[in-house]
Amino acid sequence: MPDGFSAGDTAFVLISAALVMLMTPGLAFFYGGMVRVKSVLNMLVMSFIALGIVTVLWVLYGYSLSFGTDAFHGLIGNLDHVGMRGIGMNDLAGSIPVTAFSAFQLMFAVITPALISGAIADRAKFAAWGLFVALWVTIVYFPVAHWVFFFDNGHGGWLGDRNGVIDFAGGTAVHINAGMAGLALCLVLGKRVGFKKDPMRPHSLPLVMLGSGLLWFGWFGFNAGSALAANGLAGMAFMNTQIATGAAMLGWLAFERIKHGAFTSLGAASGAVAGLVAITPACGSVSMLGALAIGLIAGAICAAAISLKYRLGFDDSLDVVGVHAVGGAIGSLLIGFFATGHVGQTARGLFYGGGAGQLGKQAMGVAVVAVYSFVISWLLGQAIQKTIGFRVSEDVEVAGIDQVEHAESAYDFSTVGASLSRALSSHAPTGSPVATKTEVDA
Amino acid sequence: MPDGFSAGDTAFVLISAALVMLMTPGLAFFYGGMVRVKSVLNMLVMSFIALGIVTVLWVLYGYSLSFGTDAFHGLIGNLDHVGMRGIGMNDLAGSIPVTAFSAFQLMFAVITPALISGAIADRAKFAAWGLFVALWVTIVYFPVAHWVFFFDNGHGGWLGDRNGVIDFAGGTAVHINAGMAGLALCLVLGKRVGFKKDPMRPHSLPLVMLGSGLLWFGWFGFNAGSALAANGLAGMAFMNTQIATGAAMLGWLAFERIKHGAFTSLGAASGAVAGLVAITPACGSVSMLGALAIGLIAGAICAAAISLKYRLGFDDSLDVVGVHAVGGAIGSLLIGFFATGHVGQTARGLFYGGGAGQLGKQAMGVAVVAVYSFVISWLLGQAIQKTIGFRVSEDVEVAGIDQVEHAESAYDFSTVGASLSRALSSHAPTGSPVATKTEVDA
Amino acid sequence: MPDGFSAGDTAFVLISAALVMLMTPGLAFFYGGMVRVKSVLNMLVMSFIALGIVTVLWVLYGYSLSFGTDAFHGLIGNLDHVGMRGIGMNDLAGSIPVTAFSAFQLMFAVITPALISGAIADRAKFAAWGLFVALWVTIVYFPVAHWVFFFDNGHGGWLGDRNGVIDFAGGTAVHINAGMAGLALCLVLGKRVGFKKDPMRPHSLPLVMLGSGLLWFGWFGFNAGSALAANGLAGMAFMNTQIATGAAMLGWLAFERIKHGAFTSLGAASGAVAGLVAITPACGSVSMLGALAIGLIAGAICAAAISLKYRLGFDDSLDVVGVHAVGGAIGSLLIGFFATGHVGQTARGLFYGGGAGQLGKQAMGVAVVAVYSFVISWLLGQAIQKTIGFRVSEDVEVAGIDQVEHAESAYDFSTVGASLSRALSSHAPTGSPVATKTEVDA
Amino acid sequence: MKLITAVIKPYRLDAVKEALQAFGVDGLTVTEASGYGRQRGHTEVYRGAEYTVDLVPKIRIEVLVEDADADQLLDVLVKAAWTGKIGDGKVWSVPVETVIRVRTGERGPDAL
Amino acid sequence: MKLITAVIKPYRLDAVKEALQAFGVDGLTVTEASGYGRQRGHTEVYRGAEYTVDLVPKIRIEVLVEDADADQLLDVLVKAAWTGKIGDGKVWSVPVETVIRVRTGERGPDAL
Amino acid sequence: MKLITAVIKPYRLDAVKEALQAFGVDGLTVTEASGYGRQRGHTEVYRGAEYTVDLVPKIRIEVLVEDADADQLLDVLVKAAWTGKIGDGKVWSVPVETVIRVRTGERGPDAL
Ligand SMILES: Nc1ncnc2c1ncn2[C@@H]1O[C@H](COP(=O)(O)OP(=O)(O)O)[C@@H](O)[C@H]1O
Ligand SMILES: Nc1ncnc2c1ncn2[C@@H]1O[C@H](COP(=O)(O)OP(=O)(O)O)[C@@H](O)[C@H]1O
Ligand SMILES: Nc1ncnc2c1ncn2[C@@H]1O[C@H](COP(=O)(O)OP(=O)(O)O)[C@@H](O)[C@H]1O
Repeated sequence: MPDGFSAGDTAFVLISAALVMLMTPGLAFFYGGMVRVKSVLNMLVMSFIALGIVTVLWVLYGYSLSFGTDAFHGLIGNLDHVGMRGIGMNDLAGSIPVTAFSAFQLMFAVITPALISGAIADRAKFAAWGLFVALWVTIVYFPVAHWVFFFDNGHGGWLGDRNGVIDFAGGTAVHINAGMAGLALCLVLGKRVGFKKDPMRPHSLPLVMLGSGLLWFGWFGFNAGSALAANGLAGMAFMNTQIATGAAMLGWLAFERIKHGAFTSLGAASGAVAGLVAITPACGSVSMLGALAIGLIAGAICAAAISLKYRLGFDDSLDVVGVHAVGGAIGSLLIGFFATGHVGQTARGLFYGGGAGQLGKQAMGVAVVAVYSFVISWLLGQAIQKTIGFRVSEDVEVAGIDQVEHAESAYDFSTVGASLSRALSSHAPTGSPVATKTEVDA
Repeated sequence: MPDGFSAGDTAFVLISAALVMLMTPGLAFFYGGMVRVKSVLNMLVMSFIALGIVTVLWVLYGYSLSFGTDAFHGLIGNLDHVGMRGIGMNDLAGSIPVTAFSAFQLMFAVITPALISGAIADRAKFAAWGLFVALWVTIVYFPVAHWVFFFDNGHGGWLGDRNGVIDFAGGTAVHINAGMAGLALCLVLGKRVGFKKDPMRPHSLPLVMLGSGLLWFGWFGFNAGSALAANGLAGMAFMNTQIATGAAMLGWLAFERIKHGAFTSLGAASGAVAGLVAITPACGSVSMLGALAIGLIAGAICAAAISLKYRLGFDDSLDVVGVHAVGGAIGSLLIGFFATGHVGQTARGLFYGGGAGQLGKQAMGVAVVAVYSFVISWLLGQAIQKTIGFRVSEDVEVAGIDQVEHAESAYDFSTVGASLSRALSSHAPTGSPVATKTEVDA
Repeated sequence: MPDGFSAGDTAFVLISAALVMLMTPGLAFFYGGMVRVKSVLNMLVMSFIALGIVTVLWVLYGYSLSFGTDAFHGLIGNLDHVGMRGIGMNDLAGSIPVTAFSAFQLMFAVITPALISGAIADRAKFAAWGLFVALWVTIVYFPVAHWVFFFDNGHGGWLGDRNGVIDFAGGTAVHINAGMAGLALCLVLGKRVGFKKDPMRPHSLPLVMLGSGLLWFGWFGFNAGSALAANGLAGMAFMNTQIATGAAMLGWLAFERIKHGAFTSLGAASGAVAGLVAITPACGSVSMLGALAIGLIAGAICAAAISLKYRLGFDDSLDVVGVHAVGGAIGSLLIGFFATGHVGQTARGLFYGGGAGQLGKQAMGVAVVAVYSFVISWLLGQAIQKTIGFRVSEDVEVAGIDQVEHAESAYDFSTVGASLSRALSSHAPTGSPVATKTEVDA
Repeated sequence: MKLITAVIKPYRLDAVKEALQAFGVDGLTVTEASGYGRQRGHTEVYRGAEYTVDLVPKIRIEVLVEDADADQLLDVLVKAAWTGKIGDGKVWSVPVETVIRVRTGERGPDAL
Repeated sequence: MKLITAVIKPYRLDAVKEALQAFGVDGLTVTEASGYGRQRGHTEVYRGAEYTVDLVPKIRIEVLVEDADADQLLDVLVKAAWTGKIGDGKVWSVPVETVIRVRTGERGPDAL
Repeated sequence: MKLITAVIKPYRLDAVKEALQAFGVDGLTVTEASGYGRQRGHTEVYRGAEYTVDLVPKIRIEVLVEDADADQLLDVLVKAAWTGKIGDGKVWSVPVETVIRVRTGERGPDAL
């Protein structure tokens, strides 16, 4: 391997990439457990399909748009690496192979659109969702990743490299971005049938906990891996991630206990995710006590934020806005207060004698990404809705989207299962489709 | 990074820390699958909450008490690192950043109290449990970790560093410690309603298997990671872990087959965990054939040990004593027989010509931790029971602790779910609590 | 550590070994979700038991047979390392400890027989299965691993080292091997009661998705870890794995949509696995666009291949043949077209100006392993069937194998569970077995 | 007394419960059921094969009432369960000889 | 009209459905049930203790029929459910006063 | 013959089974049900909103008996199911015309 290469760093980043990959299934279970039993599979596949679509687009042009040499004042990368052209097996990015860097960054591009899906649970046509994912990563994620994550000594992305907005691991590019897109889409698609009337209880809270456990685990790759090296900064980001997450769980549970009189498992899971989100941008610039404060604040505020949807009347079904947009903004802004100047960056926040300068930059970063994501996502959503249609019919929604869009049901626990349905004798050998249903069950 | 730093070791320890973190959710599923459907969430959250509480206490003072410079003859660390004071991003512990070491050790402190929870499934007030966790890690875990894990050239912890008790990855500090605390608590809280009469079958054995799979996976971080470097010792610990675990699964299944005539999936899962527990103290000092022997022995003995509770009449609900206390003791004592002197340590066991010396030390380690943990845990349990109350009422237990303590139910598989309950129209916008139930369901 | 040692590589391979270990539980869930509720546990334990049996045999003689110095013209290793004799803690294999290499390879030996189990779901006696696993790894897997994976400068295995068959991570040794053994066994055992008549729907598609998520995650260890170093080749293998998997998911879903009019979650999960299988042999020799092509091709062809069993009338219950044998063959043969000569190997495929030479070698490798595995597996299966019996009785199959072979049921979701069965008062203290059932439930 | 049994579409349960309450009947027993009738089920696809699931989820309600209330209650029930689409279900009534409230041992109309 | 209730072995449901259809009865309502009788359950082992699960899974079928068809239908049903092994179950019939089809409001035989 | 149906608290099932066995009745059919009545359900919290779950889990038991045994059996059943707390449930009986044991084709009392 060429000079400057580090096997230790490479091992760390490759394993981190695998951890981040696992977050997408983790997210699928986190979301999938929260929906009703009739739309579990749809929720799961909305995340899994991002692993397919975004991976292919990344190879074709996504990597190049995000991390190709800057083509236009920090707005977008050039097309030099289309089809991964010009990337040799042993070429380096810092101390690691470009392939490893590219794999790590790909996993971020995969999970970001998957995060959006929670806002429109139970009611999106699957083909329309696939199209949205493809368009959205192209027009929104790849450019924004360039703005925030592409560093080239001041010739890189305009937010991060040129204007000093700190986002260590994706508070803006990933979480605010996905959260605002979720808001836009749930406005485009409208409320679920029965919103505010039916309870729509999670069909499996253990599945939610599994999802949150896998997310927490994978997030160490997301945050510590963003150091792109196995060093002290990675260690600090790791500790900060753990601390903020634990604290946010406590913050959310405390809020709930005070407001509703009970600690819920969904609160524990959601609090953890809120903490993970909030520390994401900040884990490379704050102290461990700073991480503790950020976690507590994010847990309590996100717990409060999720009831906004009832008050304002938008059906952000699984609280993508309340957790990801709000949590991402909290974390990004609190850097302006808690950055010590001694961790990964030299910029200091208000509480460490740095004045309001960094806070201003952070606010700009938050605002730019939020507005850009919301506007483009809303336009994309409308365009799809007006053309091929984005929302399923009410009949389908009531009967269950799994049955109609995926021709499956999630579970069959009946010990008498074999008998409760009947196979057509003509089924597979000929492949001739059976007469389609005359009416949707309801 | 300073001299002596190794990126490879850092990568290994950080990823190992992530693996150990995953063990706590893994444990939650292992335990959660074993309880009845009415207390699944309680069981899960009892583990998850440890991730919150212990993480926060670790940052505040736990790390300092456990790994601060010895303050009192090997009994406890000093307060120099309260609030993680004085820990710079690039400071080293051996060849890795202190932050990485601290993250790794934190995960041990998290899972240890979580292990206890299985002994008192279905019947502990959640707030009381949280309080117990906070007190227990402070008075029991942090000191014991200092005794066993803090090395400082003979000025460290009194059991490990000063008296040569071998505990590579936590057979005493983690497993015997948790197991004896479990025994104490289940004596304090008393038996479940219906103990020895109702079957109390596991509500989901696949969830149990998932838990054991994640535990097995994470345990490689636990044991191999305890080498604190990616070297031959780590490789040996890794192999020994795998071997003992596989062998213990076979040992347990063989016992079951002989005694009950069937191989059970719960036996496979439990046998694996018993092997993991037993090899934990020993994986750094025995040969691969030694590990095989330890696994087989531990599997069979733990399989036999779990029926003790019926004979002696204590309701250690999920067999924390039979698996963790017994398994930890087996592994710790067998070092006295199987230590080769050629792996991580030079001390030899009885079978390798080392005489009974090491066995004596091991027996002392086991006894000291067992007695200390049992006595203090019993006192803590009593104190909580006498003040805020530790056990829920019989009505709550019969109706199900999830419903009452967490205001949730784990699953809602009904395709008709939306209709089987009714949302109050006044629910979220105002946040006004609905009239509380007039009577608990039973 | 000795010269040539790399902590970074060691960290990478050890963690990769842990990832590969997790694939076996992952596979258990993938398969377990697909069977009916009455045979879930049997399916899970068929995989888990491989972790027990193969691990023990590996230590006793498996490692030596597979990776001991060649004993007979590339056919088998010698017995120098029986009982892991002669393997010191700090001995190296390349840049990593032999223990780490051995742990990594062990995990391959574990998952290969587990893969077979899907072909004979719901109908194999558990003890017979255990016996089969022990015999099969001894007579089939250990030798084939030697042929394919043991390199010793031309004195190693006859397929890989001596004849240049490329198999980076196990397309032949693992997947074709297991797939053909699955075919043989399902012929020996015969069809399930109700095959082609009852739907036999998956009892839990979320469990299938969980399995596929864990498999995908673990497979990064399988493929990238096969570089045995954290370097550019590992990075390339990692990216290729992700790309082919994502593309295969899309290929499978597209096929399904065209043929059946719906995208299924089972298709997404199966497509991902097909892609993982196909890229396994090829990930060290093709470009990223090559990986894209291999994935798309494998996804679509495997989706078509699984209906062969209905046409030809063999009951390969969970499609081990259609996914593993077919997918493994596709990947192995496509190396003959797509090998660039610039990645891990210098051999070029047809599309890169290398002529048909490599394709011929690949075809030989595929054929040799397929025939050997099929023949020996069939003979082993027959021998077991004729002696202790391999298949359960029809009564047992209808009642459910979990109940009879494992004396358990997978789930008990009834809120009234405690009452739906009755514990005998005499149960544990005496250990006296209750009167056994007079008739199996049906 | 009569035992009135209704097999209805699951999402009408709320409406039925409310209607019965308005009518003055406060107790009922519910079981999950599956129905087979003119309403067809749906098609599922598993591993390259298609299946028809012909049983449709239904809710089965039992209400015990006094003879005098039975007819009116039938009307109330049918009205609340009605959607007008195929598969709305059936309601039937059967004469009951004895009804006992377990808690108090009351018999007959008092037990309702 | 009559309400015929049958408690049968789960895997006979298909046969029963087909037999009823052949007989001309197209609707039925199914619930999952557990039965306790001469057929014994099975033994389960959990953590070193054995338990008997004495309730056996059954399928409970309800069919409403006209009086004239009742006897013949009983025969058809019993024949289709029969395996000859212990635990085959019971079939019974009860007189019904009113039957209403919710969708149309039809009453009596027309509602079937 | 009579069909006796009881809706009881789940955890009384064991006691009921034992009482019936002592009384000499060896068969019964059980379904899981939910009840709505004076006994209130409970409150659940999901994502910042509270819901009442007003249906309470119940066990529904059916026993076929000879006319002569019916009254006594009602008493036995009520006694075994009794806890004295609200929600103990209802027991009712309905006349049955025919009972057939599927396995043997026996009819009437012999079929029980
Ligand atoms: N003869 C019958 N006996 C018992 N239940 C019936 C009968 N016919 C229909 N049902 C029940 O009524 C439900 C609705 O019947 P269906 O024929 O689908 O629609 P509709 O009543 O609107 O004509 C069925 O799903 C089934 O549960
Ligand atoms: N007295 C009864 N009342 C109600 N259901 C009964 C009665 N006896 C038996 N059953 C039902 O019939 C099923 C079969 O009865 P069982 O005695 O096991 O076999 P068989 O009917 O072949 O003699 C039982 O599982 C139960 O559901
Ligand atoms: N009118 C009714 N018809 C059918 N079932 C009823 C009726 N009233 C009550 N039940 C059943 O009886 C159960 C107990 O009734 P409830 O009013 O809660 O208590 P109690 O019987 O002690 O007064 C209910 O959960 C329900 O299942």
